Amino acid sequence: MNFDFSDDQKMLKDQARKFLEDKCSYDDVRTVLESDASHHDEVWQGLCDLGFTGAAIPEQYGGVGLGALELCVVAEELGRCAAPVPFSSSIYMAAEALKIGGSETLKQTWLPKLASGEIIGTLAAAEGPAAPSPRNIKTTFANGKLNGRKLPVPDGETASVAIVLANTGGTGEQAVSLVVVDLTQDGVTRSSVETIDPTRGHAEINFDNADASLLGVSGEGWALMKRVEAGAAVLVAFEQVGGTEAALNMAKDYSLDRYAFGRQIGSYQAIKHKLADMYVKLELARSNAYYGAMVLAQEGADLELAAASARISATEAYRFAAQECIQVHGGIGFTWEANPQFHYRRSKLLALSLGSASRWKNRLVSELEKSNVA
Amino acid sequence: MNFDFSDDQKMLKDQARKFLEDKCSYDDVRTVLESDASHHDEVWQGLCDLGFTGAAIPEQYGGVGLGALELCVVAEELGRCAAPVPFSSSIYMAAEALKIGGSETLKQTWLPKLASGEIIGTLAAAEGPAAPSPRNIKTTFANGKLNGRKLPVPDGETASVAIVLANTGGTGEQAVSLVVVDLTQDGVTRSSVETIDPTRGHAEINFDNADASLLGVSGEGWALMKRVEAGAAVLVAFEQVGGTEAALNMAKDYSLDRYAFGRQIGSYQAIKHKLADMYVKLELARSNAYYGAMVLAQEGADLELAAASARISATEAYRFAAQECIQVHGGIGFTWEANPQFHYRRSKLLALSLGSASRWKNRLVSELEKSNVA
Amino acid sequence: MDFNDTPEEAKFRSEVREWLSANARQRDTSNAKAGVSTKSEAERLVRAKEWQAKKAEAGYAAITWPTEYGGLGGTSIQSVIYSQEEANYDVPRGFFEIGLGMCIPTMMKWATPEQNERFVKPALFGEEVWCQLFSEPAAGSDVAGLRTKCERDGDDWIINGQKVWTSGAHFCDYGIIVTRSDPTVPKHKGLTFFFLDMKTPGIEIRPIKQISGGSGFNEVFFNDVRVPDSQRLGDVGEGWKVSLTTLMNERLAIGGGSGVDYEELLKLARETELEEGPAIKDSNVREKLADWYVQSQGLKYTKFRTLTALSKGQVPGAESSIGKIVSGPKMQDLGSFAMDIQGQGGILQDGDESPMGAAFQNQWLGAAGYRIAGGTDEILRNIVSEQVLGLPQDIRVDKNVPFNELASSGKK
Amino acid sequence: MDFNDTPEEAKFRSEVREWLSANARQRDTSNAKAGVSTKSEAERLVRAKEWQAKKAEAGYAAITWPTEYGGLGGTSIQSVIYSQEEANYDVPRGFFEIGLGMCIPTMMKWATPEQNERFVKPALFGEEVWCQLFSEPAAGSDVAGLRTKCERDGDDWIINGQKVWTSGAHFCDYGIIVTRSDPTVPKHKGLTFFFLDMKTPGIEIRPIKQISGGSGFNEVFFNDVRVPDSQRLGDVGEGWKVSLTTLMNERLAIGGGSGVDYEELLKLARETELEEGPAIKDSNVREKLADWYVQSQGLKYTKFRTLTALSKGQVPGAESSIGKIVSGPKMQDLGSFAMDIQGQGGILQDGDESPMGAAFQNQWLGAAGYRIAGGTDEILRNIVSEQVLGLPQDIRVDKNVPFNELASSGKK
Repeated sequence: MNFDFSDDQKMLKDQARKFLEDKCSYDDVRTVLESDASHHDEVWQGLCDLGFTGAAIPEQYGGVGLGALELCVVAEELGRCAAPVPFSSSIYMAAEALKIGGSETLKQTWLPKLASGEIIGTLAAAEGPAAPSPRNIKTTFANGKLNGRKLPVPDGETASVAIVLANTGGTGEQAVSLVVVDLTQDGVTRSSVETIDPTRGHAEINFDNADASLLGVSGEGWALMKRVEAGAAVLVAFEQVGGTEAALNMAKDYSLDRYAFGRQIGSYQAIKHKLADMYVKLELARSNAYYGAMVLAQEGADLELAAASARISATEAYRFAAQECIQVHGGIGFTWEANPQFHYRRSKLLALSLGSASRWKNRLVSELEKSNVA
Repeated sequence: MNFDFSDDQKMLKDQARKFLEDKCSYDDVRTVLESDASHHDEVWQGLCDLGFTGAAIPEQYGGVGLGALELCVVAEELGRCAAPVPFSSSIYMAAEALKIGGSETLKQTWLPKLASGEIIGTLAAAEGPAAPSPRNIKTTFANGKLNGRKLPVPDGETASVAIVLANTGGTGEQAVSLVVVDLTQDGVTRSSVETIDPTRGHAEINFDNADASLLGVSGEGWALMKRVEAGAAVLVAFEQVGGTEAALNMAKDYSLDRYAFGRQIGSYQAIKHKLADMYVKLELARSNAYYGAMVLAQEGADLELAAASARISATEAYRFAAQECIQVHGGIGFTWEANPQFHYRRSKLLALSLGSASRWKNRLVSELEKSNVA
Repeated sequence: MDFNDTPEEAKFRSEVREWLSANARQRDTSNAKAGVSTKSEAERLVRAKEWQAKKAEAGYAAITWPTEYGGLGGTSIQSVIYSQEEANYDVPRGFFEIGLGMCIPTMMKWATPEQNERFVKPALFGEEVWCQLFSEPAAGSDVAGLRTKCERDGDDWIINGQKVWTSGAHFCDYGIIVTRSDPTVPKHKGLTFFFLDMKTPGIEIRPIKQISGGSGFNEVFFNDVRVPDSQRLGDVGEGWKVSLTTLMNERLAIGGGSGVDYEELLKLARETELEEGPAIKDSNVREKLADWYVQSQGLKYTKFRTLTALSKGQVPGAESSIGKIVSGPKMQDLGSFAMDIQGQGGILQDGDESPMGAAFQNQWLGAAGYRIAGGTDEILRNIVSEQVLGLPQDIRVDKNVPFNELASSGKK
Repeated sequence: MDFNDTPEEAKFRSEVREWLSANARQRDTSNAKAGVSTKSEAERLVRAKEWQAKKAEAGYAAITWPTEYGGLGGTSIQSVIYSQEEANYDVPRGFFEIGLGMCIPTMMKWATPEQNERFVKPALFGEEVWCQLFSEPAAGSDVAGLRTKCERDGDDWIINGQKVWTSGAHFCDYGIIVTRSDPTVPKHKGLTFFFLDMKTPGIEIRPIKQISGGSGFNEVFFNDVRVPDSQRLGDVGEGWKVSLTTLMNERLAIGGGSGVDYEELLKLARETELEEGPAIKDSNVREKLADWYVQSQGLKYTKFRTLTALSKGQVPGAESSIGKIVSGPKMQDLGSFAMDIQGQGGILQDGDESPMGAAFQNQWLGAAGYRIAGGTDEILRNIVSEQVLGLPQDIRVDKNVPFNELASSGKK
């Protein structure tokens, strides 16, 4: 039984943690919150320089050639400090989509730049406040041209390339495809949009006869996107696990420091049991995330099931910990000057970034039905 | 604003309470639990003698001619002591169904005997462990003859008359009708079945060409049953409110009496907050039940919505209070000799007696959709 | 059992209606929840003062106060009836609740007749606005743990320290404050209470920005603020007793939860697509809708039970204590769930793009504070369990220990 | 990262497999959860003793014990591997866990070499069965609040009082017991510990019937039970210290939750009709299924993390403490929800009529006890918050007060 990360992977994790502790304190995150910046450029450059962006990209495409497990340990540390960087959109989404579905040409074109951090990538699926599905995608791709509107697109203002979910005219699930678009061309206009987590930039992007090219096979975009989402779900779960642990620790530290009625508030059962519940959810989430990581690294057949489990568990843990971290802080907890807000905002951002928990629960049970486990 | 029961109704309630405190202690309930009896005959006879069974039955059919509000106050007291009597099946279900849908002949035949308690009535819908619906009712009624199997039927062993949901050959919701069956005839065989609450008798009933007659119009049984269920939901909600208050008080008393680590356990926040939550649920349930009672008494148009609200709220309150009453008691709480089990069992029985909370939530939202409230 | 007024109530209600229709403009109910004023706070304050003067003139500004103080000598149910009717009109709100609900009642009980002569009517007529200065950075749920100190200096007291969460401090004329006069005795015994002019030199007011971006509250700093002994309320060291007068009125002054509720969620569910189809067809959405509907109705009819008690001249039962325990988490969960329905787009907090002007997103952010302000979920459960159910207080280690020997942050 | 054995582990596993296949019958996995023995307890005990002897002979009965006591001197992971493999075989279980897991380890630490010489091997070989006598009616979560008293009488002690929740007392040969020797000192300081012969005159054993109808536990009454001082473990007044040896082993001895889980719920949902159609198509059912699946998997992989630590020779982290907190409420809620799916028929508790032999109904009833036995949900959260997160203990009013002056029921 060897259900743990290797010593090398733990060293990588320590390296990420030390860098982020040094360069990405809550004060650093706050500078993004309080400015119009889409992300924290110095932190982002540092992560690129340390090779984290290229960690799971093969050496032939300019990466370090490590695997999913290495991305997982980095993700946990990014989540711990609510890092205001485009890591998830550029790496978990764009680079992974290209790795899985891209032609050799597409890989050669984009992966080296994504690996080095020279450019940022993203994936654009949503078209406003409703769940995207093959039934309702209005953005179209035909004759090499992309038309439509995507909103919200993570890091959409700063990204140079986007994978876009577009209608290509088939029926049912075959109605949609993924296409690759250079965002720096004329047919693309974009503007920043307000979200509940201003520490991560999001944009509205309009495509007006923009040049684009298919990623993978036409009409197989939905299946491909689900595969990309499954991998991203595992990686985001590690961010959520890191965030959960940070929120738990912040709440615990405060409960030991704060006195009411002559006692540390951490001595009251209402607080103690709340923190115990955070811990329980954290441990379940961590265990499910580990399994997701193992299956992702081994490209196991039950990735969909393992990813859904990791995501559902981690979303619930982070929701509860971030929300109740504010509650443990009392009045100071909901002030702008205090730090619990970072995790409250980020927890909800991550909970929705790949679609809601309900969506994933449905996906999970569909897998259970297939697996005929009963 | 006069959102309360009248002084007369409160006097009736006191009368019920005093009788039951005297005759229907937990020890009395236990005699039914530990015997094969279907109910507690002495308590039942007492309730009949005091006129409670006939309270809401018109004088012309041998009742007292009061209304739904009077039944509600009695129901709360029956629920408080988890009374082991066939009140709900005979009165909320059978008598009410006859009042609402019965022909003059049917009313003349059955209501006086139900009012006096000379006989017991019931309603038989379920056909085993699944939700009955017009799609799946297998019991048939044709040419005056009833065939099929009903399970579990409350008080099915001792009842003399049953309202039975049967397939009469229509399509969709029109597939089913309600019929009235004399259970003392040859074509009826019945046997007691084990349930989670042995303080209330349930039976399997088989109909083999039993004589029966339509209640109301053929093909309108589903609508009629839903109307009967709505009224019963309000009345059962009062039983649930009474049970919730009893479980809360039992838990509270124990928490004041029991010491751990030199303190009353009721001084620990884990217990205090649990009891506070019970109280909050109880008050919500009581308020929703009051509104249900008012609408039922006024035969208001939004009975379905009010009844669903009362039922959902009261089911949740009783579930939580009964379950956590055991938890507050610790070890002694799950012994046979202790009393918390009565409410644990009864809370689940009542939660399922008219179909699950999910079923009623669906009904509630269907009403909201109709009412176009948004 | 009905919702009807008694004949007396009906009469009072029609008088109120008549007066309101003659003096105010009816609210545009077609756009109920979106009706947020776009005017500046200063402009709204001017309007509010005018309206308050009009109300006071008519006797409706303090219906239950004795006539000698400018009240109507009326009943609690009359007060409720007035509020119900006023809610249908487009009138300014939100400036006088704390002053008239908490500060002036405290004055009426503890100030001299001359002081009340001077201060009650100007407050009632909206000429002077009052605030309450109790909470401190280290004294939230545990109000009596406050550290702002007062020291005697001749006929005056000198106040130093910091208060926090003071609503409206920046536009208030007067305030009531509780301070520590003696840190060497147990904490409830060393407090002294004053009222003061908010323009007194040495008072500095800074707004507190909340995570929602709004800032209805302030920090108030006291640097050698001089207050005459004549403005002391109650004896030296008896400030806690005076505070209790104020706090007993607090729960009446804090309203129930508002914001988006099941109606808006139902509307959203009808208009929004999940991956599998319309959200309103999804049984999980339906369960949640039903749960929140039932909670809302439960709270509504609980209020009706309270009103019934008032209508009968009784004191309402403890059932009124449950409102905030239910509505705080409900606001948060409902907002969060509505965002879930919107999928990835649920993160948008954009008045144009997000359904209902981002009302769900705003509520989700704001509810994190609503569960804390005016009593945390946890403190409210303590209150219910102790004051309603009669369970014992938690062990108190701070009752008989001199305040300056108590454990506290940085001093354990 | 993988689930594979190390080469050493694989070697040990294959040895175990070989031995098991030679000595036991494989379990019929086609009917896994329904495999409840129909034999009487006495018959099962005879079988269990035979199997225990066989296991002990092979060294597998106490893998981690030193060889001098009949163990294998093996590692914890070997012990786990043996259990994993044994779980595939149809062998008797449930008689020796407490004796070998808690009682004998206490003996090994505190009894004389001669006593261990006399008692350890017979226990290991299943010849003598042991029980643990700690809990009392007034001392549940607060074990040290026990009242059973012992009084010195020459070379003996006389024990009077009552113990409760004693598993297997009726078939045990020996027991360990903690008693109060001095009620005039604080409660942890006046305890004295013994082992005793369960056939000693004055001991009366009565089964406790649970609400589920079963009765695996007993009350044990002590009326002037005479125990020689030579059977005392630890010093007079040091009984709490000895108890801690036993209690530290308790959590290892208590297994995780079993019973019906998401697989059975999935099966039920596929086979059962709701009013609107098949339960498995209902998104609320799907949400619940997913939640419980995720919890089950989370616990499973948490165990794998623990095993990984054991495999590396490390001490497992605190993550193992969460099992019962999660599985207790899950058992109860899942049982309850499965009954809901069955509609009114969900009340049936009938082996023939109810799906899966009424397993959901039985679990719902039993779970009410599972959430209490071996540490309530609330005590387990205390343990996690104090021992894992390092939060302060609750205020203890009972630490420095003589036991007979403590507040208790009927004496406040």
